[in-house]
Amino acid sequence: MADTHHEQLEHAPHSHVTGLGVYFAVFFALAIGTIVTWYASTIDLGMWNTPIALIIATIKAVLVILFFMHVIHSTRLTWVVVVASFLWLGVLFVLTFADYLTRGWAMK
Amino acid sequence: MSDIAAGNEHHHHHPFLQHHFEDLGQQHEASTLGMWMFLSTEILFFGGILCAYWIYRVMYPEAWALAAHQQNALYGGINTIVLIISSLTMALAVRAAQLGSRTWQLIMLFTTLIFGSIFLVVKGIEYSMHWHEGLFPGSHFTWHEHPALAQKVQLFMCFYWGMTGLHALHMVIGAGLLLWIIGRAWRNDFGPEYYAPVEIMGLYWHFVDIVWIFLFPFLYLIHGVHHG
Amino acid sequence: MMVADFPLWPDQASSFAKDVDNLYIFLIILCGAVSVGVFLTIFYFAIKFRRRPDNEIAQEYEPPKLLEVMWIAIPSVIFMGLFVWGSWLYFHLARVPDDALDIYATGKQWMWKFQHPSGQREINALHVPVNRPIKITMASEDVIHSLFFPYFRTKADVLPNRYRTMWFQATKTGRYHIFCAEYCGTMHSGMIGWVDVMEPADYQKWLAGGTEGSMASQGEQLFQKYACNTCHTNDATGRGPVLAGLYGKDVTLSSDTVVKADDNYIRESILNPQAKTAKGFQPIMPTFQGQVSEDDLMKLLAYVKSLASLQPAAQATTTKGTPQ
Amino acid sequence: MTTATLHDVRLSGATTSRNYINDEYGALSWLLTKDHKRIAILYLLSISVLFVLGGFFAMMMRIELLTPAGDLLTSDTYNKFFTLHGVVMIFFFLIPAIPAVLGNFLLPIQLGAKDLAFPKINLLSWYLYMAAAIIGLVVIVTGGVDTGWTFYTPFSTQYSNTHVFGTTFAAFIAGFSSILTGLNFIVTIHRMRAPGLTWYRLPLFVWALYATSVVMLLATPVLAITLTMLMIERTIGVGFFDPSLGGDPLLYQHMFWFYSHPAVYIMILPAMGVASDVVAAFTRKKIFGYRFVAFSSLAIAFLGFLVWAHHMFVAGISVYSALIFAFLSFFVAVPSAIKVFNWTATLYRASVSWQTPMLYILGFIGLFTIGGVTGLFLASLGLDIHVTDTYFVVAHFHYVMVGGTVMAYLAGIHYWWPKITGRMYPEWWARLAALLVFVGFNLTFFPQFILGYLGMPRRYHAYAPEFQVLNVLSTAGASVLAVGYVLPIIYLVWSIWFGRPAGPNPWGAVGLEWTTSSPPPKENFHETPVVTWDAYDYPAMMKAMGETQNV
Repeated sequence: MADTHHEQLEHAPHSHVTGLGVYFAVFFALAIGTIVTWYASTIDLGMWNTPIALIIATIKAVLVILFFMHVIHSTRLTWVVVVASFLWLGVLFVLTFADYLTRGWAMK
Repeated sequence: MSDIAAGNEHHHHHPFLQHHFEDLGQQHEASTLGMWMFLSTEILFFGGILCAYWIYRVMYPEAWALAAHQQNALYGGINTIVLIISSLTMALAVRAAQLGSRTWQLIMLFTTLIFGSIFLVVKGIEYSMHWHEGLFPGSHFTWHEHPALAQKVQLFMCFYWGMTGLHALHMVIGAGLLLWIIGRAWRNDFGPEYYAPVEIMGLYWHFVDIVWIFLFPFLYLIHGVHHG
Repeated sequence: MMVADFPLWPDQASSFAKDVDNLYIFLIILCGAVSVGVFLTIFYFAIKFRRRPDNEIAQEYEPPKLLEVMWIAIPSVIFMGLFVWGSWLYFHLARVPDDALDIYATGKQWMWKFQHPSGQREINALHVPVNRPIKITMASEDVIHSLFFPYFRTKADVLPNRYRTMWFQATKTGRYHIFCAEYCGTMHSGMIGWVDVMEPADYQKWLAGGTEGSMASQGEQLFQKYACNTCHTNDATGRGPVLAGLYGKDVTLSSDTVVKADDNYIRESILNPQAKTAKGFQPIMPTFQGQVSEDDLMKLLAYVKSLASLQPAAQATTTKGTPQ
Repeated sequence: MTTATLHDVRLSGATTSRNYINDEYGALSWLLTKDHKRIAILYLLSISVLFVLGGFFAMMMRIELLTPAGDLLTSDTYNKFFTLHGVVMIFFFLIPAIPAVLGNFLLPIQLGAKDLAFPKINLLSWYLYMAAAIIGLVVIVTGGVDTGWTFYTPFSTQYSNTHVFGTTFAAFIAGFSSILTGLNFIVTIHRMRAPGLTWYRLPLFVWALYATSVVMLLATPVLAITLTMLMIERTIGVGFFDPSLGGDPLLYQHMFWFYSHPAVYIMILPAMGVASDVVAAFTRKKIFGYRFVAFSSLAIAFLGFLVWAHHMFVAGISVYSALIFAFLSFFVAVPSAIKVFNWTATLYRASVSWQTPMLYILGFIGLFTIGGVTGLFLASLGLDIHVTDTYFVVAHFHYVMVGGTVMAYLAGIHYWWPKITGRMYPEWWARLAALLVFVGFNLTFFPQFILGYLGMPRRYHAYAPEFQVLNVLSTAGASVLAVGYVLPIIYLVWSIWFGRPAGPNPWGAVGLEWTTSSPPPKENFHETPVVTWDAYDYPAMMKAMGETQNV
């Protein structure tokens, strides 16, 4: 009976061992990102200060998720879980802001 | 029909294979998937307070910039680097488990714990400074620099303490889990066949790191202080 | 049992009531028809196809798949219609007519306080003229309340941190319920009152009753009491912006953004003046948070509003003197 | 091929006397169990106690409302009772009821698995539930809470003098329990299905539990953080939603409803799953439009997240965002309508049995339909202004949650009772109870629609005299309903000792749970089943039964 099951799942965890180089490269990218974030906050970039801080933070998070958390080698289901979480978070942000950003609009 | 007992015994049993799983592959898949599900709840947990933070940040940009300016970006920056290092060592600990090296697992897990503790110590120093400066919200809150924005600075400080506090709480829990994992690694529980607990520990630790990656610019580095 | 005391339908006492009732009746007919249709179908099938010895197992029968498409598409179209209808009503209610009579309301645990521009104040009672749009500007002194006029088919939550407005036009004289519809603590169910809808002449007569002067004039007294007039002078020489002709106009802030000087702007500028400082002025005004009650705030607002029709005094006509 | 497998499994299941109940003895063997079936029983016992408690609060409120004056209870007591009724019923009954009892018991069996993916976590979620319930009980005993189950600020943070912290903390812990259940279910459904059990062969109850779990997982953490922020604000006296710091009480409402509206779907989705399984079993027919019904659950789970601010149309949100939320609210009704129409169509040319579970589900479809269409009234913006915060809303959500969820829960309890206990309940008494529940329910809640349109606000301790007749009707209905709820408790307990032994498949239903013995053995099946048939494949099963008789 269990033989049929083996067709669906492999016997041992499919362990993809990431190389040391990748880990260190990611680490340096994160460190540089931190320094750039700090530096960017000290200079006046007009309206771009906030977006740049957000973009760098997002890139750093994506690096950690993909490499340190091995999502890049994970099943499609893991991808779905990760993407869905951020999608739902997006729903919370977008619809809440939909209220706050339109409160000032005048009724014509 | 085959013998009923045969279904349970016709492949070798790893000591950590639980009875209701068919094999370690299924068990590993289930536990990492479970951890990812847990992390998605964590994303929405921190996401909720971040959403509130951003609503007010858009409403009160000057107060937010002014309040973030009160934070010690040097401590925040050092802590960011400390956490990134601990994330690296955590990832290397998982790798050591995958490769079956008990020595490297222990070294890396222990380093992770040390850096996690450094983070908490630095955070504690900051907390103590803010406490003495009167920057804890409530009846003892004191703020003279820009009285008109005092209320909103206090609102910011609610977020500062709330968000970093929840993050620090996660760090403390993580450190506790690390101790447990170190114990198991000491007993040489993990190897190429079975390393799911180390992997899950890693997922948690990296997640906590990611939270800080966002908190650092949000709480310490807001550009745009206009000193009137 | 008194049948007379057993209403099944609330009076229609406002211009809005009929519109709301029409949608309500339409929905009852539509939803009633659909629900009854579903019930009868289920009942009919459940009896006709009941289990019998020759019917131990269902026949293998697949109804046409077109059904699925139909019962997705048809409700969707109906829903769009309902959405448009409901939204039209909502917009109608959100858009306050320009000629509306101003009334100010404050909710506090557990009473409603109303102020008329001419200075009359009432608690848990409100007198309004019939056939005239009434605009209520309201705030709460403590928790969230909700001002509910069931016979006018309208309500709005009353918030502690900003002004909200609602309006109605009563169409029938009489005495109607006022309820608090947002749970607010111990005496929530006692936070009720009556609105008296009167003929305009009667209303005028009622207004003529004793008062301490109009809200605007009381506001003017407060304006002097709090020494606002020290800086907000009639001409451009003061340290604060001229208030004459300000209300309803656009104001450029020191951050170069433009906001409208509406009720909430005035309120915030009193309670938290440096949040939105007008361009060209120093952020020196002290806060009045905790010093001015909601009632007094409304009087000050009424005063500022009363200045809306005035023109600011020309700049060069007065000597640049010291503020008084 | 199909029939042979089914045939074999049926036989192998029928031949044991050892089961999960008599496998081990002693209180500890229950309190430390990791068996999903025993944990389901623990949940069944605990939620039943809390249901009775919540019902007590409801009954006291209904008695108080017999007269317009507030004469039986003081207003503070009344306020505490409606708050506790809401808190207990929502967090401690409706949310865990179907998933944690029926889902826990049946999900692994319907999947052909030995247990949930994480048995220890499953036990942990029951302990968390109990911890939350005990904190809740301590709150009740030491004075209660009076904020309403919605805990709106600034009332809850700055004005209430009751145990807000304890109650929100209890809800927070209960949320943890619910998250862990949802997580366990999703992983189990993904990773523990029996060989051959593909997604489209799953019973619709499993689909519904899957959708429910997604909502539990993604909505509950936002409640957790919201309540955490509320607790912090209440503790230190200032905080996130505090108007005096520039905070916005409406932000609390946004965050609260981001959870609490989807929470409605946590309550109703599993009920819909029960309805699908019961309709199939008592019509001996495949559910019409299986895939539509399956995906409508997922559609509800997703759309349910996009509509929360329809609770706030008069609260002061922007007119434009109200439009967005109203528009989306109408469309969350579409997948629910799909389900109702598909259940109805399934009855066509079916073999309808009028046994108790089916009676409850017929009632469920009717009451849920009324609950659903009155939701359209509330989604219509201009009309919502009048009826929101009145008894119209109270009636609407009781039609959905009591007429819907509780009816389906009772249907499921009766349907699976023979499987859970190995005994049949007394059919005649059960039909009587189902009838009483249906009649009592309608008498209780239908008058409240009229009351609401007349303008009677919610949460009113005393009310205007002209509302009395309808309130008396409602209270009369509530007493009928109470009898209808007490009856099953009595005869179900009775049946554990005196009921007729049920046998593995008393209904002649298909599904893996009916292939194993009643009660099931400790690991559910004596060997891992292999599934080669579709969900609700009655013709195949009947053929197999015919062959059994021929042997």
